[in-house]
Amino acid sequence: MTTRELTVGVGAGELATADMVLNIGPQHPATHGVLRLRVTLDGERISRAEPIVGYMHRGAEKLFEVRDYRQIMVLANRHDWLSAFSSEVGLALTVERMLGMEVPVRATWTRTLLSELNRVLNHLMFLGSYPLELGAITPIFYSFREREELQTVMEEISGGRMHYMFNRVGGLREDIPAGWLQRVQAAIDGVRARMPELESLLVGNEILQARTRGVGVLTAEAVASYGVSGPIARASGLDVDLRRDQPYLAYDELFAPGGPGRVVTRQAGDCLARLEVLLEQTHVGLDLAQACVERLLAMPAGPVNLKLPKVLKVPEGSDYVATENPLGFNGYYLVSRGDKTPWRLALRSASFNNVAVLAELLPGNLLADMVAILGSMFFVVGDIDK
Amino acid sequence: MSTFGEVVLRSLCVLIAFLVLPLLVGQTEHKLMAHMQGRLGPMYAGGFHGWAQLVADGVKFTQKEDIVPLAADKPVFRLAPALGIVSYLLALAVIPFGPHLVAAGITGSLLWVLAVGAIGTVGTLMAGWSSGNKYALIGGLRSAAQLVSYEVPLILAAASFAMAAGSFSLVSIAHAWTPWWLLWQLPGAIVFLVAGTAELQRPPFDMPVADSELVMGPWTEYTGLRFALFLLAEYAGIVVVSLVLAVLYLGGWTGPFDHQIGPFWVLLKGFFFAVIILWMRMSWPRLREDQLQRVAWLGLVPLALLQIVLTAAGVVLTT
Amino acid sequence: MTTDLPLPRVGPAQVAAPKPMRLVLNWGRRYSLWVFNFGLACCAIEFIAASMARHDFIRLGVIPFAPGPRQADLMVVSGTVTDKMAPAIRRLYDQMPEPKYVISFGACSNSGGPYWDSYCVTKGVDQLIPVDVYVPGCPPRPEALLQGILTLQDRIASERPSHASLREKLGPYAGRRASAAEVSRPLVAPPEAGT
Amino acid sequence: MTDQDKKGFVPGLLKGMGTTARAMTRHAHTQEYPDVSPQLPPRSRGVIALEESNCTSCMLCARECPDWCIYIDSHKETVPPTTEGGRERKENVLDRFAIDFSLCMYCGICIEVCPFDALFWSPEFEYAETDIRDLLHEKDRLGQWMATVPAPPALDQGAPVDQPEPTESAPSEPQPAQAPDEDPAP
Repeated sequence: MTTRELTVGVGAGELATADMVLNIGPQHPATHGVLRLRVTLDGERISRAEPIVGYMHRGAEKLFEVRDYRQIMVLANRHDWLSAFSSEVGLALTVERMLGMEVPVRATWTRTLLSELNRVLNHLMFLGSYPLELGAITPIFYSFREREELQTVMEEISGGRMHYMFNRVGGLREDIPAGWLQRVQAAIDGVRARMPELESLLVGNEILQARTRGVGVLTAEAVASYGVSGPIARASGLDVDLRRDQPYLAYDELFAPGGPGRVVTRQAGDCLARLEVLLEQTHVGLDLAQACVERLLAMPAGPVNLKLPKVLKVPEGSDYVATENPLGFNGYYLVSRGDKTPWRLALRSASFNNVAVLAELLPGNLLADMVAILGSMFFVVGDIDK
Repeated sequence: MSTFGEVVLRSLCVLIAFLVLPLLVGQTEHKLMAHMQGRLGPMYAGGFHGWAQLVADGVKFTQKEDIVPLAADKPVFRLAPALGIVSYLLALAVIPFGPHLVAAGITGSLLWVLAVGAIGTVGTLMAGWSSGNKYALIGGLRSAAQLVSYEVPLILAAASFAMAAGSFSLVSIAHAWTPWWLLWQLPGAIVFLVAGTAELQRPPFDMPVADSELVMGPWTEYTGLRFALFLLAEYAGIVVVSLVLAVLYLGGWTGPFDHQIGPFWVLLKGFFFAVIILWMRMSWPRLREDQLQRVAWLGLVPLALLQIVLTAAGVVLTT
Repeated sequence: MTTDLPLPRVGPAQVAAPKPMRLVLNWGRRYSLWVFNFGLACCAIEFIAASMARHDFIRLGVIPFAPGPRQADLMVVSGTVTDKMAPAIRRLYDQMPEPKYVISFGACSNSGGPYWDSYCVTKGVDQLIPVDVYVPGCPPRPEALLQGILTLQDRIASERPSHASLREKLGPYAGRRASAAEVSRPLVAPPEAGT
Repeated sequence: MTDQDKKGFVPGLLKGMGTTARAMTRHAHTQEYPDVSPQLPPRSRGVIALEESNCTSCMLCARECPDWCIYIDSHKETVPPTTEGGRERKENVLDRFAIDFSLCMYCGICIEVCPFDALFWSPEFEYAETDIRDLLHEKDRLGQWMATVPAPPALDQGAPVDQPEPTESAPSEPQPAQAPDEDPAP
C-alpha cells in the first residue's frame, strides 16, 4: 500500500510524485453492485488494483444448513440473481442425484428450455449494461425490451420475473399452461427479429471497437490458473462448456453432432472478444430454446414432477454437481448426514473466480479502460460474495 | 429612447433568451432520448407531455440544501459555477438574429464569442480543482487537457469562415454567406461542430464527466442551485455553439421571407445543429481520453488546415 | 471523542415560503425526484427494469441521471444491506442534500428478508436511515416501484418542510452529539499487500 | 486517428444513428402503469390471499416458510355432538393468521404445502406502505385479497389428465371471484 496519499485541493502536496489511491466502490456507477476496487493511480494509469469483496456477503451457505431441501431452493436462486433458474436446477440436480431420482423427461426438457431462456435473459442484461459503462446509453433500453418479452413468458409459467422458484426436487412445481409454448415461440421470434437493432449499436461501432479491441487481454494461462470460466474463459480461447463436456438435463442431445448447440469461442481474449462471445451465445441460447419448444410440442403427455415423501431426507454421503451457468461454472458440494437439512452445502460460484483475475488484469491500464475491463468481466456481486 | 433604457432592454432580452433556449434544448433532449429509446419521457410534470419537467427541476434545485464540502477550497468552489454562466451569457449577447437584431453589435463578434466561450472552461477547472474530491480532480485534469487541445481546431475552423467573409463580425459573415458555402465550408463546419461538442464535454467527448467512471467529474460535489447552474451552462453552451454554427455555416437569418421571420430562421438552423449534438449522445459510446486527443490533433487539426487552404484558394480565385 | 452531528438545513427557498408559494415548491419536489439507485442485489435489476422503456419512471418525473448522492433527491435502497455495507449507506445518505427521500425496495432492505437470520445482514435499512416508503416484494415487480413512487409523491405534495419537520424525521439519526467513529466511520480496511 | 481512419469512422457510427432515428419513428412500447393497469398472468406471485374458512390452523405453512414470516394463533373449542349420544369433537379455531410481507420472499411454499387450499396467490402488487408495520397483513386483510385471486390457467395438452399434480397450488374449491382487471391467459 503506498504511503504517500494525495490530498486534493489548493496547496495539495507534491502532485508530481504522489500516487493517488482511488476507491472505486463499494457504491460506484461502474461497479453495478457493490464490488470495491482499491486502485492506485499514477496520473490516469493504474499501478495496482485490488478487488475487495464481501460487501454483499449474506452467509447463504450457513443459512442452507438450517433449511430443508425445499426451502434451500429459495435461497439457492438468489446468489446469482441474473441466472436464478440455472442455480435452482443445479441444486435440484444435486439432490436428485443423491436420491437416485429419475426426473420425468417432460420436466427435463422444460427445465432445459427455461435454463436457456434464463441464459438469454442474463446475456441481454450484460449486452445492455456493458455499453452503458462505455457511455452508450441506448443499447440497454433495447436489450431490456427483449428481457421484458422473455420475462413475461417466464412469469406466466413460474409466477416470478426473476426468482422463479419453479424447480422442486423431482421436477417442476406446476405444469405448463395451455398455449404457453406457442407464446414462448412467439417471444423467441420477436427477440430474434429485434436483435439486429441492438447489434447495430454494438457491432461495427468504431468507438466501441476503439474502446474494447486489445483492451484487457486475458491470456489462456491466466484463465486456467485463476479458474475463470464461462463466456470470459471462452473468449480467451478456452474451449470448455459443461453443457457439452458433462451433459446434464437434455444437453447431451442438444449438443450432439447436428444438434443446435455449439460452443462459442474467441481467441483474442480482449473486451471485444468477450462481448462478441456474449452476443453469439445469445443467439445460440435462442436456438436451443427453440429446439426445446419443438421437442416439448412433439412430446407425449407426462408428468413434470414426482410425488415426494412428506419429509424429504437425503441419504448420508456427499456429491458435487457443477452446471454451466450463464456466467460460468456453478457447483454445489452437498454433504448430507441423512437429515432433512444438509450438513454442509458449499457453493462454487462463477463470478468469484472471474473477478479474482482483475488484480492481474488491471495494472498498467488507464482508468478509462478500468471501466471497460470491469464491465467486460460480466460478474454479479451476489455471485462473488454469496 | 434613452441609451440607458435601451441597454437595460437589450440585456433583458439576452437574459430571457438565456433562460428559455437552454430549457427548450433540455426538454428536446428529454423527449428525443425517450423516443429514440422507445420510451415516452416526462409525462406528468405540468400535465401535457411533461412540458414543465425542467421547470420542476429548477423549482426543486432552489430548495436543495447548499453543501460546501469541508475539504473544498470554499471561495473557488462557490465561484466556479458563475463563470460558465457568465461566459455563455456574454457569448449569446453578440449572436445576430437579424441584420440589425443583435443585442451587442460589436465588430469582431466572432473573436468575442471564441474568447468568452473559453472562460467557461476555466469554471470547470476551478470546480474540479477546488472540490477536494479525487474524482473531481481527475475530471478537471481531463477537461483541461481536452479543452486546450480542442480550442485549436475550433479557432482554425472559425478562422476559415472569417477569411471567406473577410470579416470578424458575425453579422457581416452572415451577410457574405452564399449557398455554395454549404459545399465550400463543409469541412470547416464539421470541424467546428465536433470541436464545439468536445468543448461542451458532450458525448461522445464527455470523458471529463464520464458518469460511469468519474462519478460526475468536476461536478461531483455540487448540490442544489450550483449544480443547476452547471447544467444550465452546459445547455446554454449547446445553444451558443449551434447558433454560432447556424450563423457561420447556414447564413443565419437568410431564407425565404427573411425580412419578416429572419430570427425564426436563425433559431431553426440552430435547432438543427442542437439536435445533431443531442443525437450523437443517444447513439454513441464515449471516446477514451487519449483517443479523444488523437482525434483532435491527427483528425481535426489537419482537416481544419485543409479547410483554410481551401478557403484561401477560393477567396483568391473569386476576388 | 464526540463530534457534533449537525441537523441538515432546508434550502433557502424553503424557510419563509407563504402558502401558495409552498404549493409550487411541493410541486417542484414532487415531479423532480432525481433518483440515486443504491443497487445492492436482485432488486436493483428490477429497479433498472422500472427505469427502462417498458415501465419508464421518467414519466413520473423520477430522473435517473444522478450518478452520485450530491445531486440526488431520492435514494432507492434495493437489495440486501449487509453489516459491512451499512457504513457506506449511512455515509451516502448523509451526503445527500435536504430535502431527501428514501424508498426501501424489496424484502431485504425492508427487514433483511430471506437473509434476516444471517450473521452478516442488517435487519432492514431503516435501522440506518429514515425510510419514507417501503415497497414489498422479493423482488417487487417494477410496477410496484412505480406505485411506491406515487405514494411518495402524494406524501410530498402534502408535506411542509421546515427545520422542525426535519428534526422530527431525522430525530434518531442527526442533530445530536455523535461519536466521531459514527460519522467518520471508515470503510472496512482492505487486506494488506500481497493479496 | 488519420483522415482515412475517419472515413472508416463513418459507417458503423451512422448505422447507430440510423437505428436510433428509426426507433424514434416507431411507437413507444411503454406501459403507462398508473393510467393503464398491467395484465398479469394468473400465476403471478403478487400477494398471498387467505380463505379463512378453509384454514384448520395446522401450522404446516408456518413451519415450512423459509423465513418463518407466518404467524398463526389458534385455540381449541369443543363442538357439541351433532347426533344424540355422539362424542363431542375438539376443533381448532383460528385466532390470528398474519403474514409479514416485509419479510416474505414470495416463494409460494406455504401455498404448496397447504393441504386444505386455504392460501392462494393473487397478482396484486399495490400495497407499498409508508409505515413498515402496515406490511404485516392480518387475516382480515389477507381475506380481502381473495377477491383478486384469478382462476388457475388451463394446462397444456401435454399435462397428464388422470393424475392430479402432487403440488396443487391452484384452488380446487369453488372458484373465488376473479378480479376485473386480470384475465387468466394474457
